[in-house]
Amino acid sequence: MDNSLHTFDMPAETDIAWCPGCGNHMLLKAVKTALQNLGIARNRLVMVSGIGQAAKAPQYLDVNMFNGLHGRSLPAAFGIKMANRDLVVVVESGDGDMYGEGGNHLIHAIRRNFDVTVIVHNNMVYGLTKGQASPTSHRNMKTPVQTGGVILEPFNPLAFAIALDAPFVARTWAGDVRQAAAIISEAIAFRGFALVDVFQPCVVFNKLNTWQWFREHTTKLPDDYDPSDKINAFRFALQDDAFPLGVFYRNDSKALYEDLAGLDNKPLYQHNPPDETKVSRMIEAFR
Amino acid sequence: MDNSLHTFDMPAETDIAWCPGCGNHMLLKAVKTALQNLGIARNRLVMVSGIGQAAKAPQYLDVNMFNGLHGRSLPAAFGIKMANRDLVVVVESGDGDMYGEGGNHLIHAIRRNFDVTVIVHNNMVYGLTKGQASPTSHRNMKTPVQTGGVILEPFNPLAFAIALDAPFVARTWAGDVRQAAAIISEAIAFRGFALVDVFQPCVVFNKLNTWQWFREHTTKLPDDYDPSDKINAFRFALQDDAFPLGVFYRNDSKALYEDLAGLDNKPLYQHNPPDETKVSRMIEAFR
Amino acid sequence: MHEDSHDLCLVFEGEAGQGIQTVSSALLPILKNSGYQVFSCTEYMSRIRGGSNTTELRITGKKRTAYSSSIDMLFAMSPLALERLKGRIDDGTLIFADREQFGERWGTNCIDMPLKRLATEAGGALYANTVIAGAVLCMIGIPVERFNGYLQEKFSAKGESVVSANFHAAGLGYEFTRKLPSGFAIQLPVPMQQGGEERLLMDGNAALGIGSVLAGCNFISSYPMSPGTGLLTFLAAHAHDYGIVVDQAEDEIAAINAGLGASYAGARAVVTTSGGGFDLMQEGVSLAGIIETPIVVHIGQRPGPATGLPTRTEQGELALVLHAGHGEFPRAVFAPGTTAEIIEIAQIAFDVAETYQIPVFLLTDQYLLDAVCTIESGEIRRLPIASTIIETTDAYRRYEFTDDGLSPRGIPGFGSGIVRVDSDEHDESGVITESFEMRRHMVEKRLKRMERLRADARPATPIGTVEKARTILVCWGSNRGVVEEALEFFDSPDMAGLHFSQLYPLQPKSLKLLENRRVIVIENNALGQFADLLTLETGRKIDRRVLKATGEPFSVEEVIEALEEEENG
Amino acid sequence: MHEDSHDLCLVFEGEAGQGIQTVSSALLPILKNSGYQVFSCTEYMSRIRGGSNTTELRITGKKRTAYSSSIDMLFAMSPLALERLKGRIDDGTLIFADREQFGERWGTNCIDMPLKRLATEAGGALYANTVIAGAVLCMIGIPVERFNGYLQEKFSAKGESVVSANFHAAGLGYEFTRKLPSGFAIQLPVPMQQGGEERLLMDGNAALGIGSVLAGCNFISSYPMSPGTGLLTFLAAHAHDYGIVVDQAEDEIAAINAGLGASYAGARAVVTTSGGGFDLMQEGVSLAGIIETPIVVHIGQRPGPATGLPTRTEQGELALVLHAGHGEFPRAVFAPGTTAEIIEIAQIAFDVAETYQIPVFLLTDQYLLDAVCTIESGEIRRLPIASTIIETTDAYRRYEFTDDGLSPRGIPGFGSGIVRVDSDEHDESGVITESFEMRRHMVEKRLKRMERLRADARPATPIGTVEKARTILVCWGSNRGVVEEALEFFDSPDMAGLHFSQLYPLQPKSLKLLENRRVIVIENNALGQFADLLTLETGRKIDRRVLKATGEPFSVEEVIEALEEEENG
Ligand SMILES: Cc1ncc(C[n+]2csc(CCOP(=O)(O)OP(=O)(O)O)c2C)c(N)n1
Ligand SMILES: Cc1ncc(C[n+]2csc(CCOP(=O)(O)OP(=O)(O)O)c2C)c(N)n1
Ligand code: SF4
Ligand code: SF4
Ligand SMILES: [Mg+2]
Ligand SMILES: [Mg+2]
Repeated sequence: MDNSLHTFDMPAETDIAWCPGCGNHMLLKAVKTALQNLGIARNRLVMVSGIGQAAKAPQYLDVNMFNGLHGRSLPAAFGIKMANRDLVVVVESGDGDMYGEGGNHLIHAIRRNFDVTVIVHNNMVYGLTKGQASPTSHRNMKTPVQTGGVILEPFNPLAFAIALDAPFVARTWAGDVRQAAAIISEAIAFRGFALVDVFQPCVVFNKLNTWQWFREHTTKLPDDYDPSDKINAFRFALQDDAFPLGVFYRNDSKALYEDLAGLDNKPLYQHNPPDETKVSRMIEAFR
Repeated sequence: MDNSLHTFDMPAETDIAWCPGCGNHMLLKAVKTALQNLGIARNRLVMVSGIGQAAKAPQYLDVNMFNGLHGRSLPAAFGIKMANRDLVVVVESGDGDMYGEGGNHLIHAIRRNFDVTVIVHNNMVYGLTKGQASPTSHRNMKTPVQTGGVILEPFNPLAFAIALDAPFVARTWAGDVRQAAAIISEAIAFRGFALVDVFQPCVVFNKLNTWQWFREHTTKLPDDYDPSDKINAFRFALQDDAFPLGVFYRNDSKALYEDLAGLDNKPLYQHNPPDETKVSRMIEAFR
Repeated sequence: MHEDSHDLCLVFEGEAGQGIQTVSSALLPILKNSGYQVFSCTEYMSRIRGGSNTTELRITGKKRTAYSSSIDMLFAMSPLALERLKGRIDDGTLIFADREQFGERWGTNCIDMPLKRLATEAGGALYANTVIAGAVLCMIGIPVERFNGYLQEKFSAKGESVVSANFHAAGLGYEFTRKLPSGFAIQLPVPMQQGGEERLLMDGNAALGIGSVLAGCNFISSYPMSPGTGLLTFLAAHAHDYGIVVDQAEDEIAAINAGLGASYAGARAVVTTSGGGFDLMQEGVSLAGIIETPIVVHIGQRPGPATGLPTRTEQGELALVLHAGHGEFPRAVFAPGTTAEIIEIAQIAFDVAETYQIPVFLLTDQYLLDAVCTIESGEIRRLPIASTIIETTDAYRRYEFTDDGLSPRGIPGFGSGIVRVDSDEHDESGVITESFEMRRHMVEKRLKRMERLRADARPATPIGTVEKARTILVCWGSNRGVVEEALEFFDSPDMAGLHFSQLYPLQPKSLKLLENRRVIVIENNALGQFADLLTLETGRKIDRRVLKATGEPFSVEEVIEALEEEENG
Repeated sequence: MHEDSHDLCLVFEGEAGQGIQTVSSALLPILKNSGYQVFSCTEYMSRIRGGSNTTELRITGKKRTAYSSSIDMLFAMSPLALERLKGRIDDGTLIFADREQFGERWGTNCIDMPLKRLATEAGGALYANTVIAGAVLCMIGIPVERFNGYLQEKFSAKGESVVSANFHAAGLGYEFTRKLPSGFAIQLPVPMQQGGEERLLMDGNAALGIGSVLAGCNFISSYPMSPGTGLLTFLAAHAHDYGIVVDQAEDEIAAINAGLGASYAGARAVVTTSGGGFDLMQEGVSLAGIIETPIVVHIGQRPGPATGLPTRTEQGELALVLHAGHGEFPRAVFAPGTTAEIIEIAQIAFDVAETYQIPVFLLTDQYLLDAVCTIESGEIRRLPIASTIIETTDAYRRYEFTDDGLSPRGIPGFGSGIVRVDSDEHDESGVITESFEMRRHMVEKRLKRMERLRADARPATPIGTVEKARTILVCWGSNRGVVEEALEFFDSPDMAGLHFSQLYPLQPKSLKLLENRRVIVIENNALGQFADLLTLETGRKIDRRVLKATGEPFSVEEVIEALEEEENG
């Protein structure tokens, strides 16, 4: 199989467990398009995910997959990258998975700045577990647990990532597959930690943030927007009357973890058994 | 015992496990002073902590104490406050405890905005476990694990908290007990989530950020500083040539979780057993 | 089971989102009010739309609370139905389905029911489930009018047109069925009885919620995870009425630590989760162990490892909870077997946690939580609530040594004393210590509580005449229903059953009953975890383990088969 | 022990930060090079400065690796010493201390050593430990000159003045002691031997690190936690030389998930922690179970529950690891008993993880990790490294069914195939499934690997002549040394020992050895966790449990006492 000309399509009979009308279908298309555009060899790509509707995405791409635990995609992705920096590592996750259960890993994965792309399907709800509030749920949304409506302000992933100095922070939405594909391509091509938060309608459990709502409440970043200005990026990230879409922040000069750590280009599986002379020297030190 | 005129001193024979010269001693003094100033009744106060040198602080105050798990002080504090909102809840924690192991809880405790004060003894190192890097360790610090020196940029708790819309964000340091006591008093008196990051020299394991270093690398916020301006607070939080001390951000109008959630004034332990009529009604619904 | 004329087993199959659950929800109260005993259980895929789910509805004269695999009538809405259910379909199964959809897979026992057409006629595809309900009523001889009240009540909020479309749909289903050749007609098992109105219809989730409310539970912090979420939503729905603090935590670690904080400050706290979430709680369990703070942990079991089969059933976490949390400390484990027992055991769980100041585990599973059955109001027992909280004095010490290891439980803010709890080894006042001597005493103190805990353990429930039986079929948790029914069917004085609803510590008297008998343990896992526990506690080997770990519950038929194997060799 | 003239036991006591560790570090190589066998173990408080810590140093003719409680010579630097050690001091104990500090607590066997004055004379308080070392050399008859080489090497970097101050300090200590009344003089146990230079001095942490390096370990992600941190720092120190990726994770959950990610991608991965941190890893363990990905988990045990006694020792996590992680899947548990065995077992642990594609647990404890002893270079075995990684083809399926349940292990990027692993139940190609049939096969496949794993389990090590003994003293992990020494001392053909370094699965042949004997299990916990495991695996009760959970290791004396009780009743 020529792995570099791959469409990433699963066999036709693959049963896609997402609901009809769900934003995830569009997002899957955007991801496939981005991967095809970039011409990444199938066997060099690893899709990593946690658990949730969003996190099923790698199941629908014909690539290497690590579908791990709810909330834990980032540490797994980190381990994979460290074991073989030649692999292209892309994480797909939900807002609950990444900003709820996985919050601590997000903080520290951003700090590490290893080369990974994190696509968060942000439907502002826990889809797979049937409609409880997620960290990004908006005020007053009623759910079976938040019976009186959500009382917390939504978590702002962009402001958060910018504060943590993530070098690539973007937002797009499932209603614009072209933009989404373009931003995801850019994110994957970016060397370093890239966060792409994607607004994604959940047609079953989120009756507040519908396709229509997203169309009405999103806007573009200004034409003359300068993504290298961090304070300004922070300011735009706080904007919540109309949510801007696009690349909020981009810093191409942040050092990569792999480089700072002096990570070998040779994957770990190719390492030879420890050298006898070195071993003797190590042991001799205890004489 | 008249609980309101309490000095919070432990019996004289109490063995304080901190090293001589450690910043924690000063910080303990600052906390005691703040508590005395506020005249909080001893039995209404609960000190909550995780594990670490910093987290031993409640052991040296004669008050109610919940000395829980490493990294988990905030959820415990939240549970305590929810069970009895009449209690004054103060968390003392270390930089590893709060920003490392406890990172996810910090995100979500800030989002909840319940009435709690969080004092982080930030010595930029893991003290109790003997000197590994913490999230706030500075670049190039050598440790037994970071043998080539720390390669990550330090975590910035202030920028982080401001991005998460914490309504009270301050920094002080152990070298200025008066300022520290004043800021801690203000934080405890504040209604809502108050984060006080305190620079604290660790004289044993942190040879980089010494008493001297802190003196030289800290400054005051400008006299005309307006803590209500969030973008500006963010800007100052990013400043790292000289680290400003003071209250960076303060927002008195953010709604309190206890109020939004309609939390009863009556502590849970005073609740009566469920009312027979209500119970019958609940059960009848299944007829 | 189909051999039993007092028993009718209907199965509704369809995609997630097609509303098969609505069919049984509609039929259950009508059947109950008509005097029948009903039992219903569901199995569903981990998806929100599509796939193939089923709900089984058993209509019985005598009370049954067990899954039966053979099907009398199947109403199939998705094309996957026949393939997925082939193992459960036999000559006696009448299949209602839209012939168009099924094509070649059509068989002689299939009735071509033009569901799509009828639903469209009534007003749209979403009325298909009401059409089916109408058909069922006709098949079992209940006048369609009884349905109208239910439909009126349920849909009046949506407007008169929705109500009348539902009436219409029900009528169409009823009429369609009435016109079938008479050979198909099925009579209801026994004549209708009176008194159905007195009964309740309840699933395991509600029972667990009610039990918790009755126990005075006033704090829950949890993170959603199937099938543990039901308790969280039940308590959320009743939070206002009972002053329950409900917190959706950011993760399971937060959940249990919040629960312990609340409990320390005087709440009666519970957390709910499933195996994976529980793994994350274990350090918190260990904390509960050393700070001697009550907490009830509900684990709705589902097949593992890891994510496993999120919506399926298993009894795979017994060994886990027996040893959960590092270090050594006392605990108790409960696993109720029926809906009514859930209500009782939930109260006992809170009481034991409070009395012994320990973590208490309540094990259920997807099957038990989702199963609905009739229960008599009289079966709901309300136990007295004992609070062990005392008002402290200046001299208060949280871990005062006492004869039985139980220290009076003070909480902050109630009394003049101070209350210190510490995850480090500590002295009587809760202050950190490094004394080996104090350590020895504290280990002893903590473990000493096991003695009374064990002596007070709940005895196993005999099924049949245990004293005379040569073979004992031991079960725990949700297997009570199938074992009861299978033993009753089997009806041999040689065989009896023993159901454990407290798994740890085990009541010594109940263990005695196993002596000198052949012991078979049946459990819904692959290794025989309770069998292992029995070996450990009795020092004897278990003669046979009947195990299943496919993600499905045991059926009555399977248990009977296992019993037959006993007889044949 | 002090009755044994071939054996001298010195104890150095002082506050954290006073450098008592330096005393033993200085003496150990001199003694070793002089031909003695040495064993040293430490106990310390959870603090960085102050308190009272001790290091024991045993000088023996024959190799000993066991803690002895009786003390021949005590060098006490902190005022807490006499109080804390009173249980270990008897008439035979010679105590060196500064009289000023001890005041009333002075006794007849105390020698007033003006430590402060001598140290000040040499150059300052920090030379006190060198003064002590000088004194020790004199007491045991080793010329002080042998010390100078060590001091030169150690302190040359700090400048000539530091070196000469140390010479001075050593000389002062030596001289002080030389002038003591001759009655105090102590002879070294046996005449000096040759060959000491060939021996190594190593602690458990280093042994574990060396074993891991030999095993080809090339990835560690961990979060600091005593006493698990030593492996992390060892590998960090050697990362550059061996191309090991070392990651300090943000928490233990990240650590194990990173380890699994790395292992999935072809690394030989390990994580290290202690009980509390391990609790947080359990969901990851379960993930390893279902994705069949190798991982070695080292747990340095310490007393729990929760934070417990962070710097003390216990064997309290066996039951925990046996059942860690929800759901059912195979695993192996190892617990080496000596420094040399750690090196071997570490290699086996990686090999078993890799071969069977399972999580493997390596249990050690604070006592074993911190203990230093002489080992012969020949004792260090290097085992062959077998990688099970294959190059994939287009048709590759990660979970292909095979006879023994083991599927060929592909990794992403090596070969043309793709490698899918899924925490959900999956089919042979790793894709999520909801098929009950596939579930059944996968459960079977995963568990089938236990068969070979059990057959290949490492046999227990006999201590003495097991075949003829009527009583078997069973131990595991770090208790090997005390049991060996106690049995040797006791020297009865009726008694023998059996040390298990693989705890799960248990080698059936080793279990057979327990049949028809009186079995005593000794373990460093309160409940007898290994005794329970033996009951479970053999269906027999354990005759006696010798337990200790104070935070201290067993001493040889305690084990002898337990053996004597056997004889007397
Ligand atoms: C440890 C753990 N806790 C909880 C769950 C249950 N769970 C599965 S998915 C999910 C939330 C999914 O929400 P999100 O990440 O937003 O994804 P979505 O389904 O909305 O795409 C939860 C709580 C789990 N699988 N594991
Ligand atoms: C779950 C868990 N992981 C690790 C530890 C070990 N541990 C104790 S304190 C500590 C770090 C302390 O650092 P910090 O919070 O900065 O406090 P400091 O000692 O510097 O004041 C660690 C890693 C633990 N007790 N529990
Ligand atoms: S539940 Fe919501 S997020 Fe999940 S597949 Fe359906 S529409 Fe999409
Ligand atoms: S180790 Fe550092 S932080 Fe800890 S007490 Fe000593 S000086 Fe303070
Ligand atoms: Mg979501
Ligand atoms: Mg610190």
